[in-house]
Amino acid sequence: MTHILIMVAQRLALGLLTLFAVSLIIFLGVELLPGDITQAILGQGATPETVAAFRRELKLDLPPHERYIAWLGGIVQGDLGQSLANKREITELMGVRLQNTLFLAFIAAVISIPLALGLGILAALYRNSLYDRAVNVFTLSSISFPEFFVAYILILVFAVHLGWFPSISNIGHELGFWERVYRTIMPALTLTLVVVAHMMRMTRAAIINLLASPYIEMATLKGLPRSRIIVRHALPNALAPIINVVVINLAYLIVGVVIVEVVFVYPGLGQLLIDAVRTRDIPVVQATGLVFAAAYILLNLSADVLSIMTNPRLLHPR
Amino acid sequence: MRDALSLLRKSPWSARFGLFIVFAYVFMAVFGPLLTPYGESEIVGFEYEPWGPEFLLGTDNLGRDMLTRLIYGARNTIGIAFITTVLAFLIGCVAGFLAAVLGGWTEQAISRFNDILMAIPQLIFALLILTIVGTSVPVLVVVIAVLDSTRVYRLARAVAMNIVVMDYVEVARLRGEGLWWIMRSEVLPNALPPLVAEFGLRFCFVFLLLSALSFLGLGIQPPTADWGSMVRDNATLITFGDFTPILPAASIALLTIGVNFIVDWLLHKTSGLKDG
Amino acid sequence: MASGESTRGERAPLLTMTGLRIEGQADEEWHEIVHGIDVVLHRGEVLGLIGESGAGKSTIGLAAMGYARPGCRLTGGDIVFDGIELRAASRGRQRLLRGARIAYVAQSAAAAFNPAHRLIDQFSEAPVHHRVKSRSAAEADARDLYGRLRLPEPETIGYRYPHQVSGGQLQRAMVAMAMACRPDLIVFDEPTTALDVTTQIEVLAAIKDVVRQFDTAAIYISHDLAVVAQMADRIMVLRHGNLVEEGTADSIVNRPEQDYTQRLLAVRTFRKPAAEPSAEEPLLRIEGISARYRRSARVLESIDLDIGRQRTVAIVGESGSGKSTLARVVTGLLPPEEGRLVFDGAVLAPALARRPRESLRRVQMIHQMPDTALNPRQRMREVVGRPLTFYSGLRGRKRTERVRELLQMVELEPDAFIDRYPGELSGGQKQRMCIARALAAEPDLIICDEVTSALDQLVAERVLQLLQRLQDDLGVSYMFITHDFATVRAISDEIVVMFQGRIVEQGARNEVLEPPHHAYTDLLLSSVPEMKIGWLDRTLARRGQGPGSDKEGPDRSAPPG
Amino acid sequence: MTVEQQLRKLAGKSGITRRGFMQSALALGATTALATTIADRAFAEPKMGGRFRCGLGHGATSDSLDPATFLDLYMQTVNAAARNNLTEIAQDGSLIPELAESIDTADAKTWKFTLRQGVEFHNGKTLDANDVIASLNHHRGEASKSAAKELLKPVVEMKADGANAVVFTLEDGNADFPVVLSDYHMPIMPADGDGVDWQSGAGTGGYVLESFEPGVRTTLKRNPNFFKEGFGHFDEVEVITIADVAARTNALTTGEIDAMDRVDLKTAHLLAQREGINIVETSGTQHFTFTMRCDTPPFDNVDVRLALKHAIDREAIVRTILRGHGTLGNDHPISRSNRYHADNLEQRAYDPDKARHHLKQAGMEGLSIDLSAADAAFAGAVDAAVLYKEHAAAAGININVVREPDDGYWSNVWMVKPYCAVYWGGRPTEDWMFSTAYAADAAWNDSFWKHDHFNELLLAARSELDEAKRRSMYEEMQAIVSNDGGVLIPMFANYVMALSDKIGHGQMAANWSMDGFKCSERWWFA
Repeated sequence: MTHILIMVAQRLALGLLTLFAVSLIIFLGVELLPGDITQAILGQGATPETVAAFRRELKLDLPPHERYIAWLGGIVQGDLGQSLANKREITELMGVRLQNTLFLAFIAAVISIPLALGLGILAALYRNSLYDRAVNVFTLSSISFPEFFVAYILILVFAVHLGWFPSISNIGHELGFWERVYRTIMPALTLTLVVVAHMMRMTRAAIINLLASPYIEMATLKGLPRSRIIVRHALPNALAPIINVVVINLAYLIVGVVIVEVVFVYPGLGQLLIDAVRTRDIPVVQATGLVFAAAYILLNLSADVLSIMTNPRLLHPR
Repeated sequence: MRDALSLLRKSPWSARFGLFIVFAYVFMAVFGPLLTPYGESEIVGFEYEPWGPEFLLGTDNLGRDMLTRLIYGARNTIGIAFITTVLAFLIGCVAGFLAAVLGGWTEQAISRFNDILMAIPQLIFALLILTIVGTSVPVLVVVIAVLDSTRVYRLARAVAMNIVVMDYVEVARLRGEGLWWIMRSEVLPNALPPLVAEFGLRFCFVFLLLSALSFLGLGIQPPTADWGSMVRDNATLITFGDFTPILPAASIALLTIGVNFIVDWLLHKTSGLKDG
Repeated sequence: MASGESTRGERAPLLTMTGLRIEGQADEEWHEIVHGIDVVLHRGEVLGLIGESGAGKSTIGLAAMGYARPGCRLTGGDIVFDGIELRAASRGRQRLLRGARIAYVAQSAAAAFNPAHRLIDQFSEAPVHHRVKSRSAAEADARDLYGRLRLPEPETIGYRYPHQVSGGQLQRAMVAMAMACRPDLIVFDEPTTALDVTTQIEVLAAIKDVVRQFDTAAIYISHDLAVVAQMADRIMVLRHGNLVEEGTADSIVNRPEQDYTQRLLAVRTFRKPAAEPSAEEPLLRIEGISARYRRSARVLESIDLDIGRQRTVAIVGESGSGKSTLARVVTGLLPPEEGRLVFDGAVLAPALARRPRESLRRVQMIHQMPDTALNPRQRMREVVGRPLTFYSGLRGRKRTERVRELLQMVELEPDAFIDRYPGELSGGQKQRMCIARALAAEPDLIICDEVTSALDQLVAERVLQLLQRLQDDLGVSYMFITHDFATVRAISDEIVVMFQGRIVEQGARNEVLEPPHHAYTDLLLSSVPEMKIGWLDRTLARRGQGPGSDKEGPDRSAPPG
Repeated sequence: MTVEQQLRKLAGKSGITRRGFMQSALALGATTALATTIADRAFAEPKMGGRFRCGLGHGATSDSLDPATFLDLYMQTVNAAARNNLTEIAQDGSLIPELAESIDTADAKTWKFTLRQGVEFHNGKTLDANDVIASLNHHRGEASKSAAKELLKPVVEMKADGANAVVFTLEDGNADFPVVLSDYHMPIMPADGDGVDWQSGAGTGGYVLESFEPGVRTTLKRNPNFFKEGFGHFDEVEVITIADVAARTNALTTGEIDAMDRVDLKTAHLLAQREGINIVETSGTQHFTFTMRCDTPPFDNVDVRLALKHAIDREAIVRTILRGHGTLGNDHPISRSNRYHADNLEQRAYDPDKARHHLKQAGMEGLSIDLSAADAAFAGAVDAAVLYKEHAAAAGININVVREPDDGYWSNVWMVKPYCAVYWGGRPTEDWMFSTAYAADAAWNDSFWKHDHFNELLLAARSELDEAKRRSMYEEMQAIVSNDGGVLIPMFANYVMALSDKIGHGQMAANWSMDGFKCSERWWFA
């Protein structure tokens, strides 16, 4: 087991390093943005003195590297700092948004992952059947439509015409779990349509790829039924690519849902990020970017670990 | 040429359909100005005129001919998506091949840098750069290409890794061939099939990303016709059951489906797996 | 399933295939690859199928299970197994037979075992699924069979994953797995081709043993007539999907009627005439070379050897003996840890990148697999022409002229071949192209790394003859790496026997091949199957061991002697 | 991005529009009124109760309750629900006292505001003069970063006159001073030590702040101690940010919200046909301009300016860009709802011949110029520029539309490029408007226009007390701007909202969207 722990530790260290580099790049990026928060907040009416006073107040007059180091120091101590725009604690500001984003990702994942894997396995099982072709065309179409278009169509059908679901996900912390789920269904469904195709196709491809392996032929020649061959012989070996594609899509569900947030007025992290970039609220951009990057790195890390766990060569060395 | 024709004869209906779609679009994109009755942003009538003999698909919110805009949209959107994808592949493939051929520290350095780029959410990246430099077509192309090249890099490196262990690459190394030769003459031609398939897919993604950016107001800017912003401009109409915004979205979808059909076929051909 | 036992003695054949026709798909078109073959197999009988690649032997073997690989289809003939017409049988019916009454042993156990499951789980799968045995009974049976097949630690080896077990052991474990349901028929599809000779003999012994013990009928497929002759009662010689000749093993080996069979038997009778040892300064001097791959143990330990001008030095050894590593050191791909190379009197830079183009030109290499050694996207014009441009700056018409000369030199018609892609060539033609490419550089030394092992025997022989003629004409030296003693016998002037990174014996060809041998050399030599009926039994008897052993080959920790 | 905000800020500076404000403080409340409410609902008797959900196209995570930072309709609406000013613009456009009870001045230089008695803040504190002073001081002083700083600059001194009165002393006389105090940046909040407590959101308004999630939504509940009679009918108010106009429209049609602002003009007519939805629009001082720099050739030539002014088809622009939800502009910034609008000034029409004539006059036939635009300038600015280009072509003028990046538009294009599109929220008074952007020394004189006679008139009018003289001065100034100025003003844009028909309301104030952002206070469920 120790070698696995070492591998995990190595990846973790690499992840932290990546995170550091990401924070640096984001910081520099925000530094390069034209204008700063004082201008964004004070507007054209700002006199040079007020801008200077404001910048002093926000410690923006310090050289960039000092600000970065101070910020990094805070992070290490678990302090994300305050929003420059409204002086709120970023942890508090982001906490709710992160929760919402994760909730949406969770609901979408709960719907889409079993669906995608199931469809993918069935498609591999009944390769080239009518079912396979139908699913293929359907999923292809669903990724071919732009996300916002899918969202609008869903709204038109389910909210405007049928009236089953609300057209905006006006969720708040006072809502009960099922009420939250109810209000999250529409964005989750949109995301599901977007990610299912990718995952399903990869599952199908990964399994079909293995069907040419000699051990699958061997299993066939042992007289095993097709379903058992797929589930017991192909699937375990296809897990690594499947895990990878699932993780990529999970990352997408967390990081890439801004459009869905906009259309369904879902208060997630993406919207927070866009707002923060607009106002040049550097600490918020930094913190949000870091959370996104961390999510990505963490997910990749878990994909790596899971791949190791499902690979007997690594799990049981000679 | 004969090979291509015989290949085509043996292709399944889906691939032929895809090829037909793609050729039709390319034809439209190339010969757009000759096909359209009006200019790209020429105001020819009143706003939202219905479908009719004068304006086959009606007019848009400014009274421009919808059909004309659609055709120009094909030209602009496909053109930009194509250039972007080519650039992304150029960057991704060169980096990926370099990493695979050189190995060692070079590979580590490029791969780690790629990891970092991938860890930064695409959206932040696009947002930051488009805000810093301003939204113009060249910037858009470069930004999306760089973002996309990280994905291309992964594939290119993986594919090239399988090629550089081949004996013929070793032969070239033993002969004393330079890096460039190995990348261009030994690796590239053999990496082409999966890369071409990926090209199709990435082209679609770029295409969708462009429309997504347009939707967020960061994409191709008006009055240039592009399908993404055409959808957005008219999105509220969907609520009222109007067809207009569906046309460009359907155009996007149709092309994506067409390309994917071809990709599926290519992948099927190159995977060596014969369906029994 | 003891049906084999109970019905023994009946004369009704276990399996009959009549007028078997099989088509294969190429370029999305179907071509017939087996043209009406009749096969009859009785209970307890071992039928050998022999032929070169493309003969259709594996396809026929699989057809005996009613199975066609993806890209193949059974188009004609009847396949009757114990009264059941397999082609007409439903999928479910076929599944009932497969694994239970007909089992299959694949060429590469490493590939045919599912890497995700333990050996014993894969063993138990068929008996449990076919309700022959309970899970625990199946596991007990597995341990018993592992013991019979002389696998080490039979009680526990089944609980390992495939990658934790060596190739020869895996192959035996697969034989055990095939026996799990005590089938009436086992199809052995080249079960030892991927193994070293010393390992091969063990596996052959194990197979022979269990087949005898359980009185199982078998179809034994191989391209090596010497091997089949040891295993089969009856042999069918196949070529291009047609039957060439059929007969008892004895009659095929000793009284072949067809010309093709005779050629197969006569293969590797070619011998290079013995050359006088020359006194002049050797072309390449390998002095005290030690090498290792990054972070691994040493794979080469103080190698000293000379290669004279216009001489062929054969480096012989089993997989893992370091012979290919030595080639990498000589070419500069792997800079050695210690020692140096002296080429034509001058010290060679250890690393490839440091060697001047001229010294690269003078040492060329021909690889084992012509498939992977030719860039599939380059025409032969470019493949052979590139070194001309690269080393000599030849271009245009001059270059084409020279390419044509080179093609002629390797006995390929220039007009027909110059614009072909590798995919349009046969294995032997590809290897000739590789030779032409090496010659284009006008080298002094050519390293031949198992150049014939991927080729069919008849083709291999002609390639060896070509290489010999080229040496005579051009005066090049060969460093000839191989595990195949037949090749060694044919072409070498000197022989170097390697074992675990060391040279255990070296000398002129006759010295090494004639007894007395070094013990390891002896083991290697005696493990090479001979084209004689009963060779296997005699050899095993001489070694004083039963069929199979708990070790693979010699003790790996130290060279014997 | 930032652009839009910068732009909104710009509008914010403008504060309120007003229709007919009597110069004399004594005449407060008695003004002429123009009917600007287009949707004329039966004014049913207000009822109490219900949860009012209002979806607005503004709002960002960076929003804060600090009135010094208010940018847009979102915080304006929240603020108006929770807090009050000393004065307010009533629904009919008149200026009335809000927290003030009476306003007195002798010379328009010293102003005494007497406060209402017994008004309580949400936190239980009783309103007094200190709160007023603290709230206004929040915007004053060196360190202030308030957008209202400039507005309060003329205040030389501000002191309490007992607990219930505040006396302001101004630099110069300004009869419009009470209008300034109705600006949304200047709500009265409870004093807290040296400063003011803006963090809690406590005010004197009709609703108590319950939760504030910037960029998402704000919830408020009824203030039982509200001092205004007949206002604040809802039990609860929820102000939701819905930036995407399609989402806003969907939310309204599916009943997720009761009212929305910024209706998509393209589909307004379709929305109006929906069962249970009413479109409401008001016309104010919001106007869009193409501004030329008069210090840069060729715009330093008045004939060029006139040629360009004649080369635009304003009716087509209003029809296409505003889809009819607006009125024609006449190249001066005074709207029809302003008190001294020059009704008799002839409306400038699209006349390519005249444009040619002026070009010839200037000796610049075949003029070719760049026009910078971005949707950051105003929604549809680029489309408007493209339309203008087509119009001008007929006059032989080649306008090359340069699409500028949205971001940085206000720093990199506005007041930099010689010809660009600009958004103005307008000003409630003629003096405020002219001295902000047309006076030679004005900070935002974005046309860099210097007209001596105009400047003299501006000064004179400010101190002129005779009504008729003042009117003639302002009318003359409008004519000067229109004929000589560097600003082409093709249109005034309406505020267009959509309401569920369950919402009852009185006359709709025109000074800002959403009933002067006092929808929560003024509306009810019918």
